[in-house]
Amino acid sequence: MSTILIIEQVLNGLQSGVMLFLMAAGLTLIFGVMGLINLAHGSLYMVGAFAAAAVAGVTGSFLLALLAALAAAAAAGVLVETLVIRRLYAADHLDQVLATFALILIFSEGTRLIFGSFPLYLDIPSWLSGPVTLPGGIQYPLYRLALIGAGLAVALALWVLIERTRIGIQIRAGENDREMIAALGVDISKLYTLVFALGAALAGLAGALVGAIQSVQVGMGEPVLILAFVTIVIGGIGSIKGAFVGAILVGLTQTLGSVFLPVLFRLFLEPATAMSLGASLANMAVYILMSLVLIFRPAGLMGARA
Amino acid sequence: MIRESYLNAALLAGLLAVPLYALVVDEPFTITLATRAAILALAAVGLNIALGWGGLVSFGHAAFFGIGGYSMGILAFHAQNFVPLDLGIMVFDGTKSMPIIWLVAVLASALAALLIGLLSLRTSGVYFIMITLAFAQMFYYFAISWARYGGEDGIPIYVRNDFPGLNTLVPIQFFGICFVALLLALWLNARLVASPFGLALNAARQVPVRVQTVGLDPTRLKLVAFVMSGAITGLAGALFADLNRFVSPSMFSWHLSGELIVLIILGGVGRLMGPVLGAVMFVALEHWLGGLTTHWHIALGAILLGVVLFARGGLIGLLCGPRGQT
Amino acid sequence: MTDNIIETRGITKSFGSLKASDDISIDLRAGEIHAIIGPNGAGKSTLIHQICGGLAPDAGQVLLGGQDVTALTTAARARKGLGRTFQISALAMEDSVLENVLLGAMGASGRPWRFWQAIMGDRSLRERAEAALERVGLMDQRHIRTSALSHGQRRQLEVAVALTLDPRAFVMDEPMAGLGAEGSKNLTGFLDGLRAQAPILLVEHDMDAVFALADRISVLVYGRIIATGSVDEIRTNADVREAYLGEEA
Amino acid sequence: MKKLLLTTALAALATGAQAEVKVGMITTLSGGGAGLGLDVRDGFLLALAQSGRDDIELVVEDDQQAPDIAVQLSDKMIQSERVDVMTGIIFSNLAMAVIPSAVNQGVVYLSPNAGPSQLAGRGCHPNYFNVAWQNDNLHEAAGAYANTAGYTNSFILAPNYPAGQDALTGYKRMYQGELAGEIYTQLGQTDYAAEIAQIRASGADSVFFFLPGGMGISFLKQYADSGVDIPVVGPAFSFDQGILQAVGAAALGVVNTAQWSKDIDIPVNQAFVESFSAEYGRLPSLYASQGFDTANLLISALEKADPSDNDAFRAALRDADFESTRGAFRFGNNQHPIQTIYAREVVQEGDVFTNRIIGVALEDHADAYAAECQMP
Repeated sequence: MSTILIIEQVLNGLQSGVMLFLMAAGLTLIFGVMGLINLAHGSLYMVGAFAAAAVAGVTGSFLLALLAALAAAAAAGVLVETLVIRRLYAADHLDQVLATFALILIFSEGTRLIFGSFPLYLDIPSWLSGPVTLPGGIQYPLYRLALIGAGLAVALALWVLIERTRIGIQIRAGENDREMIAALGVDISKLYTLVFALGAALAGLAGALVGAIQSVQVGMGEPVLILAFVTIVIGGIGSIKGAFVGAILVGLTQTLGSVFLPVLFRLFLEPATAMSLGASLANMAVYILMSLVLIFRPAGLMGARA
Repeated sequence: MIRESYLNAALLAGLLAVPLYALVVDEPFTITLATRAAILALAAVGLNIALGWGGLVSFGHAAFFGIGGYSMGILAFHAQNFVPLDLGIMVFDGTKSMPIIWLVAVLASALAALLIGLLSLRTSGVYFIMITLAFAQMFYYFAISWARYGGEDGIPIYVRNDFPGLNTLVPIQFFGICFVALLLALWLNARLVASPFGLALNAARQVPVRVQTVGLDPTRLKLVAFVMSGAITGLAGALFADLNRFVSPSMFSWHLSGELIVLIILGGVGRLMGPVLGAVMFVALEHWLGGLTTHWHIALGAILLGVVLFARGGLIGLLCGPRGQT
Repeated sequence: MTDNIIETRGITKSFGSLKASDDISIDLRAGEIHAIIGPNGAGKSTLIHQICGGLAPDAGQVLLGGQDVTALTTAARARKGLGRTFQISALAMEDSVLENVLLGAMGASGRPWRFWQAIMGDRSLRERAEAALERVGLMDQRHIRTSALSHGQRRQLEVAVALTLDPRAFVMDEPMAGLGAEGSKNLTGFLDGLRAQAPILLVEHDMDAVFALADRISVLVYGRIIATGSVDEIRTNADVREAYLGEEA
Repeated sequence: MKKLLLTTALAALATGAQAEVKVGMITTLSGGGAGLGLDVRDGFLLALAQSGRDDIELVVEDDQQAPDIAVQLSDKMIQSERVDVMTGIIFSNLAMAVIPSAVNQGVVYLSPNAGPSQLAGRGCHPNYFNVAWQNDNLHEAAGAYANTAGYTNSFILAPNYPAGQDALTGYKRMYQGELAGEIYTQLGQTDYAAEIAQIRASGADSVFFFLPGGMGISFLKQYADSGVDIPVVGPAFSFDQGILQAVGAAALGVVNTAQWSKDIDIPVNQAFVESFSAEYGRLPSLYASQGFDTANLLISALEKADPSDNDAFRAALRDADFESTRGAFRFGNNQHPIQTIYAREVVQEGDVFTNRIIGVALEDHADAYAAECQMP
């Protein structure tokens, strides 16, 4: 296995990691500030992808499609927050799990009702398509590089937002002490809606960005949702930094596990068994990673509260 | 407000009467539906011990349901195909006998619950929810790629397994088996709640620190509850597999874990008959709404939302008042 | 070797740069009430947590009846005879009053692993639980849901649960908190008689109660014990007046 | 759907005729695989409508692609609806959950899509007929095509589940060259960057993949964007009418194997394509053709015998005396098709992506398991 291939796989892991971060950041923010477990976060991802595909289909513009994804997901977020979610902040986790599970059912079936059962078309814009040659002679798709760039840019923007702005102060206050926000004279319910919309928009953006290289279909958010949960649990729930570290870890584990585990097993098993066993273990790798993290650090890598 | 004990009696009587009526009017499918409700109720009774009394929100009980199912699938697979099961230390022909299958299912899922519980109980809250989910996902992916037992395709069992003295292929007889299993589990549950252990467990859920200061270890209490819970859900898995004469990785899916939680909340958390009412409602809705429109998930979602937002404590809470009132 | 029921030796605990316990050595002797007072944030709760378990000191030891229990869990210390009450009631609110004391009785019996027998049918547990209720005067309320009790009754129930354990020593965290004048007076009288059964380590803000009850008082300020002595000694101690009463005034 | 049912029922009432044959269709109408089920159902309904018969009552149910729901529906069909014939299942794992038990209870099952190997070999059954293909067929054809195209170093990949393992086995059964690599991916995987990088590094001269549904869409989009230009071969599933529009230009030029194509130039097929497009406003897919053929096979048998006469009815089905949209069609001893499988190429017609036949991959091909079947 050549160095070039390994570098390329690391890039791939990084790319899926930063996209996962977009999902995980919203999820962890919503939990950190409002204490809410939002299973419907994957539905917002799906909403973003469908909005992007619909707008790209009409206008042909990828940028407009991304804007539409952000807007649609944020709007869906605001709608859901005001109608349902805000009644759940005081409820226990059990009620939150059930209510947002119900929202998944409604979102999925509703999307099917509107868009039908066939996958939609969303493609990479021509100005981002095709491979580029990186130093060292690595051929790598430009779009995936753009995804890495976009993901890191969003991470940076989030950091600035939270550490350097007035809203960020309020959000951090919300994570630590609810009474303090009230003392700061902040309208709590507005802040909560804003945070939820922000998380939703990030999920929608991820859905649109990833939708261009995947299949835009009903149910596309569920596998990502579970991975995003694994991510924030590994990172420590409520911590944006943890979400970032967790996302990169999960992305790398998944990508590198699926490539190298079969190779590893081939050293001491016959090829067919090695391939099958390696593939199964690669499927389980992130869950094993998460269990190990929790067994040794029950509040995640960067979790403050137990 | 209705007395909870009256409601409980009416529910059980109803669950028994519907299939008997169906038998009279020759509607065997209704019996099948009632059997399904009884088995799902049994699985949820198991989960309710951990969730309702132990306060352990397990989002991975599909693991035990699936282990129960695969216990049945693997044993019956070897028996029906006449391929001995080589365990390394001993060779076993497999079996088509339900009692043996149940024993294996209960022991295997209890063992799994012990291991998962030991590790998961180091965490709490959301972390516990997620780590149990992670363990169930591991089983799911393992089952999918376990080629020997059909992987994603699962294991079809051509003829339902045997129970001494009964013809299990007759729907009403198989319903009887499942109904009795449910009654036994409910009885066990009722005794458990009134026992010293039940009192301690119930307190461990509400105020773990108090339980510690009287010299008990809440984590150990919860672990024991988790093991019992897993064992009962495992038994339900074995029965479910026999109802369908089929086992597949979907028994391990996170949707199933979610559905079991839904059943309990729908009926009422920590109520003896909550899982039964929830399962009956769920199966009825699935059948009735599913017959009306293919988009019935929207309606189901709306109903669940309604329960969470407006009927805290589930249907039993709505009918009989909040939990713990005597 | 010692007749100290509870003893701490040089307990130290820091949270970041904050020293919550700074080399604390105190003891509780048979038959006495030893009160610990100090301003808010002085580290009283931190000290109690380390004595009862749940918080491990960075350095130092906790001894119970002369035996080092620093490494033991809360539950193990309880089994060794530590009876604790909480500042904020830690009761199973959904359960009845009787069930709460039964929990204590069962903990004392050390036999929770019975899954089949009804706890209400266990005569010896029930007698022990009802005796405790009788002593604190909650017998008539025994079938009421705990959440329906008044604040004062919950404090009484806290004490009753500790009584069921028949402990070698009580550790009470602000038992008077939130009680009215009448309630405080009643509880003061009750605790006064209790010291004959087992000594009490009492953390309390209510100075009237402290001065009425305590055989000895230790003053905790910024994680340090600045003085230990009889009521009169503490009243007249210059350091205490400056550091503690001065700040309060 | 309900409306159509109602009209058939009303028609039956109007002529005073009792519905004589009851057909139960369990298929996937919701979830990720719904497109396939819809096509099978619509193809089937079209054939029923064209036959003009009003004595066939069709009950359709959605299995949600969940095995336990499929089993429950099957119990309902048999116990409550008391159907004579069942059909409709799309996915092999659901087929294995339902079919063995249904045929053992005396119901005739006509499979419009799934053909698991267990039911083709030792597990064959006189009540079970497959009107589509045995699962390995299209993969075998892809292997055969790779030989004719002169490929000698293939990179092959499929999801890590039984159908995926069968796919690779099927390809290797016919393919005679070397393997540059062999990978099992995760079921439901959406990102194939890692696999594509391995393909790029492998030095292969061709890529064979079996990734049904959304997995194929994702793979093809990412493959086209990666700049790897090694030719791709696959079974028709990832290039069918239903999903080609979602793949877009990324699929252009890819060769895939199928027993049917809309450009098979026989009158019955041209009429089918035309009437399907007119009725539903979309081009028919492979699945639609299979649904259509299944219904026509059923109707041809009903012309000859009544389902209550089980032996005669089954014999009539075995004759396969109907005009298939794919041309010549007959059953082997295991009641699976013996048929020609074509190589097709993805092309663009106007703004619609579709397939065009470029050659025959396997002529009159039977499956590899027929010999194990005990039926004569």
